[in-house]
Amino acid sequence: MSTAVDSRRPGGDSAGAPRGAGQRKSSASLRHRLAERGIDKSLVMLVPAAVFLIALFVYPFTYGIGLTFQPSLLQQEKWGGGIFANYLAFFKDPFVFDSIWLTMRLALPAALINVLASIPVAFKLRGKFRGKRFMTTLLVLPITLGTVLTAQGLLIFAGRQGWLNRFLMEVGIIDAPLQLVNNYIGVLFSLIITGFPFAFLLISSYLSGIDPSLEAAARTLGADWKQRFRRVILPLLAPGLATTFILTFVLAFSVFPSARLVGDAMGSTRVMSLMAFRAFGEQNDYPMASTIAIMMGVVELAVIALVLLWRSFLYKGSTGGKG
Amino acid sequence: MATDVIATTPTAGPQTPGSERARKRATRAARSGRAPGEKALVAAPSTWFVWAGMAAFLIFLLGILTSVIVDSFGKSWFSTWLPEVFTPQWYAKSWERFDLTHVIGVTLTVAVSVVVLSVLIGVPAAYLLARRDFPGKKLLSLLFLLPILMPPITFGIPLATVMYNLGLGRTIWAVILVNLVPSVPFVIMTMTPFIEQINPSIENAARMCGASMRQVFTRVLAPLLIPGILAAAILVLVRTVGMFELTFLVSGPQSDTLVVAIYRAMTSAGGGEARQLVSAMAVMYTMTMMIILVVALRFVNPTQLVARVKDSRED
Amino acid sequence: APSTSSGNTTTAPGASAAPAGVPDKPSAPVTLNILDVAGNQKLTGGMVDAFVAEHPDIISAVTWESGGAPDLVGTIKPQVDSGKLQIDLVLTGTDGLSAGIGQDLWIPLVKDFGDRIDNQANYIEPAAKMQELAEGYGAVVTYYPSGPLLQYNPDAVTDVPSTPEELLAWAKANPGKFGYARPANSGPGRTFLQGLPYMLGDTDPSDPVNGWDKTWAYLKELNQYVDSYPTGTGQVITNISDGTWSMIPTTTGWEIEPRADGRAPNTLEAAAFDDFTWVTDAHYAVIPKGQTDDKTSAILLLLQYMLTPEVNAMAYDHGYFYPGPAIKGATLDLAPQASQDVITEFGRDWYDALIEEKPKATPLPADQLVIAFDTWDREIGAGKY
Amino acid sequence: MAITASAFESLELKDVGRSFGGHDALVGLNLTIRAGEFIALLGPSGCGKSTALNCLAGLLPLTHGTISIDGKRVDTLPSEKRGFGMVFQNYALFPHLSVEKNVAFGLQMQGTPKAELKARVAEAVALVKLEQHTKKLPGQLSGGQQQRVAIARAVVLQPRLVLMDEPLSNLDAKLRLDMRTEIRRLHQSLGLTTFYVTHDQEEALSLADRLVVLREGRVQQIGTPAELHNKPSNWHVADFMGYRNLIDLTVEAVSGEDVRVSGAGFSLNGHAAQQVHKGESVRLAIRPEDLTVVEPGDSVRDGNTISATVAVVEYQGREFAVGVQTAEGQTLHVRSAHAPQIGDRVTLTVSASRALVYRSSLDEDSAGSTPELEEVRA
Amino acid sequence: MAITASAFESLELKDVGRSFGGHDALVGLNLTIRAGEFIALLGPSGCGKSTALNCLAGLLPLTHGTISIDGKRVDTLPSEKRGFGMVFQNYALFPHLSVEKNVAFGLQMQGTPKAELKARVAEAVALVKLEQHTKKLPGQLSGGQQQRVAIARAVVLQPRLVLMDEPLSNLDAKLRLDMRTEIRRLHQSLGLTTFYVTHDQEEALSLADRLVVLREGRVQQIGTPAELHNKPSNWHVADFMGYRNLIDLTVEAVSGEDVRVSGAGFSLNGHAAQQVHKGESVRLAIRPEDLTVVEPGDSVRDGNTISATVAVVEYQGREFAVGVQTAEGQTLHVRSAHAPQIGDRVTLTVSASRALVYRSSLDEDSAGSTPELEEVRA
Ligand SMILES: Nc1ncnc2c1ncn2[C@@H]1O[C@H](COP(=O)(O)OP(=O)(O)OP(=O)(O)O)[C@@H](O)[C@H]1O
Ligand SMILES: Nc1ncnc2c1ncn2[C@@H]1O[C@H](COP(=O)(O)OP(=O)(O)OP(=O)(O)O)[C@@H](O)[C@H]1O
Ligand SMILES: NCCCCNCCCN
Ligand SMILES: [Mg+2]
Ligand SMILES: [Mg+2]
Repeated sequence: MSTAVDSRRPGGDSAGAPRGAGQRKSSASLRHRLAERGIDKSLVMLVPAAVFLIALFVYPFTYGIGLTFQPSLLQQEKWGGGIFANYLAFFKDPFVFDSIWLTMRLALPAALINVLASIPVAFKLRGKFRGKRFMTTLLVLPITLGTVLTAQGLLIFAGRQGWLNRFLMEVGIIDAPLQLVNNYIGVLFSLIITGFPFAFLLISSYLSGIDPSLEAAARTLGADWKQRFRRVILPLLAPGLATTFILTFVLAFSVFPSARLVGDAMGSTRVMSLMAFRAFGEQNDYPMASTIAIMMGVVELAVIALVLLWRSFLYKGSTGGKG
Repeated sequence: MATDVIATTPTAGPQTPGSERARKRATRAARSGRAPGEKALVAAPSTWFVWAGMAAFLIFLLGILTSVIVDSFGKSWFSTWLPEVFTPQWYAKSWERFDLTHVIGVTLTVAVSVVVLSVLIGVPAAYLLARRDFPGKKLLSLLFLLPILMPPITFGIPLATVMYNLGLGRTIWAVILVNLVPSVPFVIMTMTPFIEQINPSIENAARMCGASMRQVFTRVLAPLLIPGILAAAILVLVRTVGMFELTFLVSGPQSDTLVVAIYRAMTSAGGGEARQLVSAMAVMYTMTMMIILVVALRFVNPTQLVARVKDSRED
Repeated sequence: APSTSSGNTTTAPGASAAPAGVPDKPSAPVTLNILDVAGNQKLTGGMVDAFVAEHPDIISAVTWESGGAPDLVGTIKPQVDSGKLQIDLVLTGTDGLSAGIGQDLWIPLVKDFGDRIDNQANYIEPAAKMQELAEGYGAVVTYYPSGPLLQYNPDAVTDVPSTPEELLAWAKANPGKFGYARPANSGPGRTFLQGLPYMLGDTDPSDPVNGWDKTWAYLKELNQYVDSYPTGTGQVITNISDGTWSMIPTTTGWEIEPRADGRAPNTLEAAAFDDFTWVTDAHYAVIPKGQTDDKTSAILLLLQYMLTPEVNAMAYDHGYFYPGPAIKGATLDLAPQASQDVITEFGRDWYDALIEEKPKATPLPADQLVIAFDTWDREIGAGKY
Repeated sequence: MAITASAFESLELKDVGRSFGGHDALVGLNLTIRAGEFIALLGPSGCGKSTALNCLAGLLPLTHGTISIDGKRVDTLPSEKRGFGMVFQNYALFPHLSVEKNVAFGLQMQGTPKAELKARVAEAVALVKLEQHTKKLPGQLSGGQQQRVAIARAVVLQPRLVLMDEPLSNLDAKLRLDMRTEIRRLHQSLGLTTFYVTHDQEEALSLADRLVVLREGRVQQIGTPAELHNKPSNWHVADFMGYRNLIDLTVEAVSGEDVRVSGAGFSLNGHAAQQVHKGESVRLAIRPEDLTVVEPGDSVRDGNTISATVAVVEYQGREFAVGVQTAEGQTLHVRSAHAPQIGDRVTLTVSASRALVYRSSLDEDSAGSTPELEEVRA
Repeated sequence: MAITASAFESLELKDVGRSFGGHDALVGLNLTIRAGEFIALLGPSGCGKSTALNCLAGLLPLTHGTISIDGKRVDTLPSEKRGFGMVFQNYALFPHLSVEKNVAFGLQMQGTPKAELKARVAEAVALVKLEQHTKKLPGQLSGGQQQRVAIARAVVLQPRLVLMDEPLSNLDAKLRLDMRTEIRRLHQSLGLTTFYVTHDQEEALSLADRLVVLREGRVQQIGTPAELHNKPSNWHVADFMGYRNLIDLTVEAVSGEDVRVSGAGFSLNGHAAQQVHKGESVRLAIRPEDLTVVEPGDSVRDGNTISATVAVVEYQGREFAVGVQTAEGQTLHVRSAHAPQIGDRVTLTVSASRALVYRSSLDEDSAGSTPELEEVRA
């Protein structure tokens, strides 16, 4: 029965099958080889998205980069450096350059607070209990407020004469109203209010991705909750925390309306996006606006790269759970 | 830890096995979904801290929300707990003053167009990215990620400049186009796990039944992807209605969406509008968003609002 | 579309440069689409309506659009360049006016048609000065002397400052109780800024770079006692109203209108510095290039009409631009009854004398103003952290 | 320090029950486990096996009953204090820890000194023959290797009781067989008391000292493998124990435990495994290997013959599994030493003692002590 | 219109191969399938079974070779044009379509007229006995029922060839047995040509007319179940066919096909399944059921005896599976009719014809033409 067995490696010798072999190699196998590489008609489905991406993202972006090398006469006069005048202006003008630090000063703590505060909350809301959906919905509510309403609300609620200060004074915790808006704190608050739900939801989903039987296993091995957290959950959650940090950092880093509305727009919350918009909308200096905007992207990506680098040292395989 | 446990499980001595008390306690523990002995651990001060923190956060939220609502109904609210007069007039006024019929019309037109376009563009791309390997895939995936990772201002400003150069500045077209930039990648991100959830062998099965690629798409994939498309659509809707930066950079009075209209009302140079007018508008905005969100949460897992789903819907 | 090149003086293709072709009266009634980037509709809306009611054979209907001054060039330039005007008439402040002049967007109204709007001869003097800023491209329709004035809460401020030095001393004594908004985002803010050089005796009040040494030094010192600079006048009004602040710089309009519409308590008081110069303000009507002869004709008739005392008196409004009229003889008694009532209740009887008595200066030209703002942002705004 | 099981005299489950919001997943489980015993809990999917195991482990709170060891309550202790080891169906290895560190985890929790820890981990790893793989992460191991790690991790703590929840169900056939022997070897050499959950009767029979058969949360039978194999207590257990032929018939005559049943075109002498009455509808249970084709020269057993037509023939190595159909359309599973042709007419026979007659209903039989008759489920 | 298989004379795979970026998943598969045949492709996980099946189905492009039916190339056709039916391991039912519509899907794709479609669907559904469930969605069916739907969906198209990829591996033990019989019945009654992939040798033996055993992408043996069961071509196939005892020994003497081998503390007479030479290291393969405990009164077969100690005893229903260890530490799997005690010393015997001697290396044997000796894997 086993006459047909021929287990030779089919590599070079096609001596045994001369008929049609050449044809096959040229016709079918080209199609097969292309298909093998993933190239076939169905790639057409990618075309709209690719066109869109190139037209609305890549092109404007490159155009924007190009613009940065066409500084206005004013910038050239002021900073010299020919086509690099905008960059000189960016780096040499502390009024502009300091906005990097001012942005970081907001975005880093905001992202950190959002991530750190989300961990215990996500933990408490893990598992099933009555009212969980309600709780979750409440925590997600700020998404509906939007930055502008949050700003308006903060100004009214946390202003000098707002309910918060009134209450604290009434109760006797403070004598004079606290300055909570139109400054750094106001913007930080608003970043936490709008960023926390995102961080919370993300971390919840990462947490639910950790197979509960791992914790059960740790329990049967005698680990108490602290040990379970530190030795099992945390290491598995860490990559998710890094991702969450990145995403909330991105949100906080691009802070714009609240920096103007509840912040100190030219002072302590003179963030990069405000500076970019100031150049764009108030000074009509598009090349400088692009320069600031591009530098903003560069700085942000640098931070992300650092976090990703850190993350690459962590365990990042499957966490056993769903998906 | 040990002392905690002992403190709250005083079983050893007087307990007769199977006594009514023991059973009750077991039942109670069971009802609260906890394993025996867990109680002690949960009552730790950290729990207190967490609940207190959450409460503070919620109070803050509630404070912000009610202040705005009260303000939108108030008149002459200066240095008192509540306004002197309550009136609904600000709603009528702001409706008229800012031509909200138009603004809301624009907002809906923009949102619906963005949803439809980004789904049409994004879903096929998501399918290919999820299922297939082809040269340049990594680069393309990275490119699709960038608009979500970058600050909107970073690409928004060059994009807006291009829009103005093309003469699209301040048109509703520009608003729709710029909003597509983060929306298409977002549809791709949202759809990817839904597509991955569909076992490829279902597609293979359809092909083995003689279905062509197009039939596989229309007869098998499309119906199976409906929940994902719905999720993506709602999420894009929420994000587009809420998108401030990009819209703001290219919109004008005739193409402002609601968020931008509010911002302009708060900052307009010709004289900032009455705060109550802004509050009234903001309340209308929040109500709209809440309705969308509540609808959204019926169809999608809350975590999808921010990230790609990992798990199928809970329930 | 915004472009970085300025001073583009090429004439747009469809522009009708021949004033000769403009008839005395449109061949058929026209409709007008008016763009208001200065909040001017409040003041002149009634005038336009009245004209339409009286002369339906000239203008059959009017639609209004509003927007921000920074958007003006972006809106109009493409229309002028392409010769397809959707905006027929623009009402703007000095900022939009000069941005449009820089981009060569406006018809040289006065040069070409000065004879048809000869009511311009009746401008009150400071309004006439404001008209000069228009370089012939626009017509002043409303005017107000603006400020700087002070508004304060009489419960908190007993010794009302009468000089900038006293104001500084008061702010020092009451840190965090005096404040103003970022000038780039606020009328009273910029009025205060431009008014200081006159009061402090700076060398050249029209040169913010070299002539404002005392002003910048003053603002820097004042800065130590100001807790924040909001990015809009609205927040300033809120702050003075709810007691967060006790004193703010203001203008006539900003002082009256918020009290009149209930946004600020009527208990607030106003005061003027002993010695100051009004930094005046005005709104202009401009016609984009490429306008049809019929519409130009209709607009000229409209403007001529608006500049009659009886009509221009409508600019009293609710005190928004107090007094508002730019024309001699447009007295309060000619204004609508509602205006008279509001002004009687919320106006200050001493304003008119003050307006009469104090010198008036025109504001900085737009490019100088941008420089002043930039300097303020850097030297004052950014100093706050 | 050799790995040995910590000892106890007996572990007693008394009336243990668990319900999920009104639905009883486990009802009145009474069982005494003696030290060193290997107990298998057997039943179809959803019958409450994992529930029972998790209750025992302390991962699920009880809603009824008590668990005690040598008379001392343990159900009030949290899992981490019970000193039980557990092997999970999906292994539940810590994916971020190497094999070594997975195994060391429990010892570290106990604060075992470093030197001892190292020695014991090495011993446990050697026990499951994974010395080559100590530094690998679980993701780098095959299913069988992962399962071994899970076992080593559980036994290194010398637990009083090892719980295993379908530990082999994710493995392929050959590996399953090997790991089964491995588990049996470990149990026998370490004397581990083991509580083993499975839905595979072969696995349960081959591994356990005693089997507990569950159906819908209720115990159906407890006994040794031979007892269950030969004398299932009801047709459900019989079905589970490989009595593939379950035929609905009617009782013609009863004489002590000898019963004559008929229907489906034949009548047979059988053995009453439950008390039945004349005229009652009953279910006859016969193993395929007890129902044989009468070859020429073979004798008919106990006068039992059934005529049928061959429908399916399967080769099984030493013999053939044959599917036949009676004239009335009843399908029967049969063994034959030779391959019959499809369509052949054959005569089958079975000895009366291997034709077990059960009541059709699965109520608690009269031997059961609780008269909860109203709680019967179809 | 009764469901019957479309016919062809023969389907020929010639030198079919598939590699994934340099890694050969399938190499030089040559096979001729005759109409109506049931071919099983058997091998351990990762050996290339699914690859072969998917190449045949057209779901994977080939990297080598051709597939033709009655001399006509089919490998250049897309899957949907090949007219094959396929049953997937995870069923791959369309979850949004009812049973009926799942089955009808393929007919709709062909544009079958409504009346005929209805009739054929009804017939296919009846064939797999799901008449009661036509309106249900797949999610509402049990695993076995889903598998039946998958089969009905494949056969309703009267495919020239039905491909099945481990169709039973997701089912539990009992159901697997039932479905196996079902598949055999369908094949036998419809005359479907079937290509069946499995890693379960029992399944393959019981179902197939011919088996193809794969290892690392290469065919090891092709033959009937009996051939494979009794005469595996190398020790790897033997291992797979249930020869659980694989013992490394040395050849002492060769006389034709009779060989004497020794090592591990004993020496035995065996049968050379491959050509071996004196002094060569070989691997002896014995099935557990051929290696029996010598009970008092039993005779020793062919002079073969091995002494060992009982280490593990597993109950298996009719007999006991016993793990024993020789003094040298060699573990052996043995069958015994009675349960020995752990620690008992026993004597084992095996007939020489059932003790197969293989070369240790798995190279192509001398019948093969290429001397790729360097490619040996342990
Ligand atoms: N957390 C839970 N909430 C509600 N019902 C549950 C829960 N866990 C299990 N059940 C139910 O209890 C019953 C028993 O479940 P259990 O997991 O113990 O079954 P099992 O015998 O282990 O099944 P399998 O062999 O499929 O693992 C099932 O009907 C199941 O649906
Ligand atoms: N898409 C792929 N890319 C790379 N390698 C692959 C791919 N598919 C299969 N392989 C490799 O080809 C070999 C054969 O895989 P295949 O799936 O055919 O095995 P199998 O015999 O079906 O195994 P199983 O019993 O686990 O299903 C394996 O080594 C596998 O890792
Ligand atoms: N461009 C000058 C605008 C002046 C606005 N006047 C004050 C209005 C107060 N509501
Ligand atoms: Mg289970
Ligand atoms: Mg496979």
